[in-house]
Amino acid sequence: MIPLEGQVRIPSGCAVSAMISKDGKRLNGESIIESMVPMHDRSNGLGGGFAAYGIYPEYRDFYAFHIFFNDTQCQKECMNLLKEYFEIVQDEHIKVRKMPQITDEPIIRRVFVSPMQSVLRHLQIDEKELVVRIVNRINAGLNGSYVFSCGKNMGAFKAVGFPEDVGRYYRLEEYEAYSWTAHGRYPTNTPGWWGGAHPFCMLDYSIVHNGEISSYDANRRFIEMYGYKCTLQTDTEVITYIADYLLRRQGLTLEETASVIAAPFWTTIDSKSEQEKNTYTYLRNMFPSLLVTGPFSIILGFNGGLMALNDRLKLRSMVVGEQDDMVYIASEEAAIRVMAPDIQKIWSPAGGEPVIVKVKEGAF
Amino acid sequence: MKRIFVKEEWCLGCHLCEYNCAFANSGLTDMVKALKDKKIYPRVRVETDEDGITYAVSCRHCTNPLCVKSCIAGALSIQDGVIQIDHNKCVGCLTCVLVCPHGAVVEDEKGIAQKCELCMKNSCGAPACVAGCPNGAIVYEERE
Amino acid sequence: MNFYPEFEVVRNDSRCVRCRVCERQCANEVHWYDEDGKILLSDESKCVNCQRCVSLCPTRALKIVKSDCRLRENANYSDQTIKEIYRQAETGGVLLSSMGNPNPLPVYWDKILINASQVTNPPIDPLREPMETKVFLGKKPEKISRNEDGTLNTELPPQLSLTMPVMFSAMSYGSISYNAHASLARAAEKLGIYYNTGEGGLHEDFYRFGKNTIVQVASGRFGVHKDYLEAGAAIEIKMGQGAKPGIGGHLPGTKAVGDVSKTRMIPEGSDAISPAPHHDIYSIEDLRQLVFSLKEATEYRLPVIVKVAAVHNIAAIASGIARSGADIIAIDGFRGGTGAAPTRIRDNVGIPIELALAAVDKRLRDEGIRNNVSIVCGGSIRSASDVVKAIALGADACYVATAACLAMGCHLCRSCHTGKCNWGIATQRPDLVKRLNPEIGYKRLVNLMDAWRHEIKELMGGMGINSIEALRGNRLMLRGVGLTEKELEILGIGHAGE
Amino acid sequence: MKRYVIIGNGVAAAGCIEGIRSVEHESEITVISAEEHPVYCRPLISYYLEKKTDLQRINYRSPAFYADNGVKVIYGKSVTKINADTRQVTLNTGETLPYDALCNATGSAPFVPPMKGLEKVKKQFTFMTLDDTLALEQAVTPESRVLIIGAGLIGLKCAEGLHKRVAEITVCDLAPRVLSSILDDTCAAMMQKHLEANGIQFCLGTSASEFTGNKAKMQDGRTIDFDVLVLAVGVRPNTALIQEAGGKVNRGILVDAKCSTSLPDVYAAGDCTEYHDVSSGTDKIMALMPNAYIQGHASGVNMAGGSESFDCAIPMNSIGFFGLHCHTAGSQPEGCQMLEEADEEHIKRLFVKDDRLTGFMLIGHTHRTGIYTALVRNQTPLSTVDFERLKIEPQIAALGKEHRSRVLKGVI
Repeated sequence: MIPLEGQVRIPSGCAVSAMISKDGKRLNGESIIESMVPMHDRSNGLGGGFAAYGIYPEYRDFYAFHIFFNDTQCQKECMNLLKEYFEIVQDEHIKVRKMPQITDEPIIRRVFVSPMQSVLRHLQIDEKELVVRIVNRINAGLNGSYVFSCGKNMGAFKAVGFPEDVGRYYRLEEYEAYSWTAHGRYPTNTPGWWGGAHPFCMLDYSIVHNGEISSYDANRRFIEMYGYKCTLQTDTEVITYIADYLLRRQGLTLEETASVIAAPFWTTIDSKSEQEKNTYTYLRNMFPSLLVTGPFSIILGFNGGLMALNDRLKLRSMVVGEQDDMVYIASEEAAIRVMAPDIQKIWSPAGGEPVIVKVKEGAF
Repeated sequence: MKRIFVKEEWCLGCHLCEYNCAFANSGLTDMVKALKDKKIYPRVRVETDEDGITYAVSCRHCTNPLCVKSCIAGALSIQDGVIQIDHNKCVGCLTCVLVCPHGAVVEDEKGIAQKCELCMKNSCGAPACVAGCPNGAIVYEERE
Repeated sequence: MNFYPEFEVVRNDSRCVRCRVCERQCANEVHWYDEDGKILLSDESKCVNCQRCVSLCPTRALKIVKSDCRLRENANYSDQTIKEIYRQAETGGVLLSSMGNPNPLPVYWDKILINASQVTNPPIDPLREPMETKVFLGKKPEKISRNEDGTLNTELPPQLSLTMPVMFSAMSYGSISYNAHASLARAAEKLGIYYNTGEGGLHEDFYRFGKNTIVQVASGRFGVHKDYLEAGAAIEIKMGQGAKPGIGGHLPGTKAVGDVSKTRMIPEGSDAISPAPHHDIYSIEDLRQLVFSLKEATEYRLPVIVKVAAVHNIAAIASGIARSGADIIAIDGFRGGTGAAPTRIRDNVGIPIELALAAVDKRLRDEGIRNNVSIVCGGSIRSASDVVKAIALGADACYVATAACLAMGCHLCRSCHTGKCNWGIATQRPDLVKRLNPEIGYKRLVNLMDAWRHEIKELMGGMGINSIEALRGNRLMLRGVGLTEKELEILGIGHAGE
Repeated sequence: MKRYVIIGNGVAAAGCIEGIRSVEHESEITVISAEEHPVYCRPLISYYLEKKTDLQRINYRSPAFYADNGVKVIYGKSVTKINADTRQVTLNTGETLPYDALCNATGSAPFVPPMKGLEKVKKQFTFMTLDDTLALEQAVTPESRVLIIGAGLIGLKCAEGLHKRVAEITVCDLAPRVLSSILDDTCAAMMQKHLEANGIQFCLGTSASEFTGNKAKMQDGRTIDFDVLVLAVGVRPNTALIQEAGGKVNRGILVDAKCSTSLPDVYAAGDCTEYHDVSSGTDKIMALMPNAYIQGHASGVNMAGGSESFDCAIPMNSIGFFGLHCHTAGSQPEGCQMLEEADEEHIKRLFVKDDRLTGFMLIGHTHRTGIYTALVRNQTPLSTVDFERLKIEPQIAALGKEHRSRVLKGVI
């Protein structure tokens, strides 16, 4: 029997793509879908997905849970759990386009929720922590239910299939976002599961990732000390948790986070100024188990921006393009040229050097 | 130039330097064949002092060598700082033995003089006593 | 009762050139030259098979072989067992042994295999790409903090910084020689790692290696004073030793001579007996007090290591230590070496380091306190692959001693307790101590560690890992072969093929 | 530019050349060599007969020696006069050579006492030079009976050299023992015994009173038949040139530690000189090879304006016959104590006075004797060394840790 997603660790190769408007201009999903087409061969039809930021302005204060249910029984069970902790503001189907390329679809729901204040007071935690805990509980504990997106004013859309098909399936041309990320998957030993497709999300953090990290179990075993459960056994999942842990729980900046995940080599650190040396040394000393090695190019999306990062040896391709207020990132230049045919400025960031793009304050 | 120096604090008195020397200068490739049932005539000798401290003595390659000045046959000479002996010229008068203040020139099995030539003329190329010393008690290095 | 000697000296007289180096170099006086017959003879009953004569014989005329004179075959009562009974019947004494447990108990390292990258991600070539082995040992705080200007407050509790995840573990001055200590100290300095004084104090000549020294405080408190504590880079409280869990140490008076007695601060020639427990530590809370006493005495500048033997409930013990204020836990497995231990204890008490390490690492993670302490494991780390496996199981660094002794010349004859080490390591006899020239000893140690570092890098590169941090606790990189479900479960690794 | 002239072409001259060249390489050196051979060391002539050396190997230096050192050699001529005032030498051909610095390295010449009928002996030879040797070689046949007058170093080495080439050798000497100049009775007896064991016959304590044809009539009445006669009675320093030029001469030319004679810019070196023996505290002729070279070298350095002294001269001899070696050095001053160790084949005699080793005679045991020689030469107080150990055998160990450390850990 072929093991299911989560029962075995799945290495996979991939394609990633992203576009963001620094002015906060919202663009529909047409472009990002098209960008995945020339990178078709980087996926094998076993997973594709997108994350979009700024798509639910009218529900901006509520957590938008995108959930897969195997059946209505699971759905009922899960909703009952949610109701214990959250006010359900809206509970709806995510509209999809029926197409032969996408089959075996689960029930796909979108639920806007608001944490109950009484619960927060009782548990003495903030609302984000509550979301994380409950999502972990559902994903690890409730068989047949899987929350694949849980941030505010953002959402992930993913399925088993080629990414361009997945985009059409979810009718992404109908959504408008100031920031889009996309992923096409090439898992090597799984039948593919909808939940296992990327992006992987936690709160408003979404990760699309191309690579196979060699530090996986070191990262996993560390991060699991802090309440995260790596149920999917994928790199993307653990990187998302690392990002959440460092950015949200430890309060590191994006740059500092990048210096933990793709830490500069000691020889590089030695050449830095005394203060930088102290900082980098401190971060490596403090979070040694969160260093990610092996090939990866990741795009971390969050409300108001994104960060692209390569492993420190740059073992995976990743190029960045810039035109006017738009920044494009992709595994291949061809993808960028689809999104912006006339683009002039394209470069390949060095390994371990984060590319951080932020939308202008107040524009999202 | 590089010379042999002795670190007596590490000499174990094992006498292996003498055997390695005799072997190195035997011209043979097998130590058993070279030394078996033979009296050895090494160019380095292990001495023991009154406290039982041992150390190896070989030619110091003096900068102003009495042996060279005393050689009646002109067989001893200094070449690039190394005091060498031309065994073909030596007639075995042993005047060099009589004048060497360190007792480093000795008679060989054929009755002519021999001395440490830093293994420059045998197949070792570098002093065999140094290479074979198990404890680094003889070193071959440059010193002022 | 007389036995046929355990070893036979086989001398190939056709090769012997009568250089007599065997005779001169045998402290056990096995060989002697017969002037009349012009032949070398031997008294094999004294031979411990240390191979000194074999090693120095310039013509390879010697070999030492195990005697084939056996008692009648008996799978239950082995020769060894029977001879030990005879010896005890004769002497009425406790049998003594040295170095690590030689019995054929499982070596889990040898049943664990390491992963390598193929196709889906690339192996990394350490000759072409940076490959990092630097490790910090010490407590990591729960959370970062920032200065008023928003910059990171980069102060951390005291840490040890190692260029590679290996240190020389405790061997006391007394159990080993001055020159052995000199070699270890110099090598540690050169390598940018640490050596450990063991429980015999620190010879005044070696204070200058302080920044690469771990000073040990054991139950006998030999040589412990304020300057000593302050001399090192870390302080280790020795609660136990893998080779002899549950008992103290015993340095025979014959080894407590000269500078050894001075360094230990005990009268010359007196037996140095360290008690089984620390008499001020009868429980975990007492340990906490000692940890903080030592920190107090050294103004919290130095990390404190607590070293324990791997015993059955090691995970719980480690959990206690992780909460005691200690910065580093050192776990010593039952195959670890010793300068002298009762045979029965060495061979029957304690558990393998692999299982202990896996259990401790898991327990500390389960309890969320893995960051409270670093884990150092020892007790027969024999090679770079053992190191890699230990790190992948969860250790921050490894302690090696037997391998270090081997590098210095030890031939594992397991006769340290006789004090007549022919290799100048486990002896205080000046003529024997002299045989270890630290100039050579330190270089060999440096070579060994350099070689291991290269191998560690090769293995890491193969796994696609370019920094040792990413290997630590990365158990996915390990697979077991020929192990039971239970063993795999404890080790936290899959079986090969899974 | 100086003009250097060296009279003589032995090892003292070679030493002088090398001494000059250790200071400067510009000036011209002229060597006047009476013999037609490039420099060789005279003691080698017996080894030539013995075939331990030959006409190639006998050369003291390489064929390029003179050219490499910028030396002009005038072969086959001799100096008849030194004019110290005009600073020139006159050759036997009448020509003169000017010099700025002169080294008289004229060596010594055989001394033949008057003996009745000697002039009628056809095959008679002295044994000093290579030409003597070549002539002697021509004269002997395997059937020859050789009579050697003189049982000193030269006579006996000649005997050893001829040993395998002739039928019979008899050595006679007026002295009652062999090697009387360097050995005492006991030692001489051991050497004599060894020589006799190798077939050399002796006729000691007497001399030839008359030669009639090939018959020598001895003073004690014996007669010895011979075919070849070798005269090796003794040698005399060639001092005439210096003496005639007004320089101070005793038995030899008097020189100081710088090898200066009493004449300005005239030096002398080698067997022709008489100088200070530190072991006895007296001046004497020490006609022996190491000193000749060292003196030559010192004179050369000083001639060229450098400074080198030879102030630790002692008499010494290394001589061996048929595998038995004898090492002697220093002297046996009045009142010295003799320490002896002897057996059938070896003798060791050490002479000690005033806490100093003043000399020794060793037969058989010659291993590392240079250590003893250094004690004599350096006049090392024996209280500063472990003389008890040294008596047993020469060793660095007995010279103290400080000495050892200097020798073995430093550049000497």
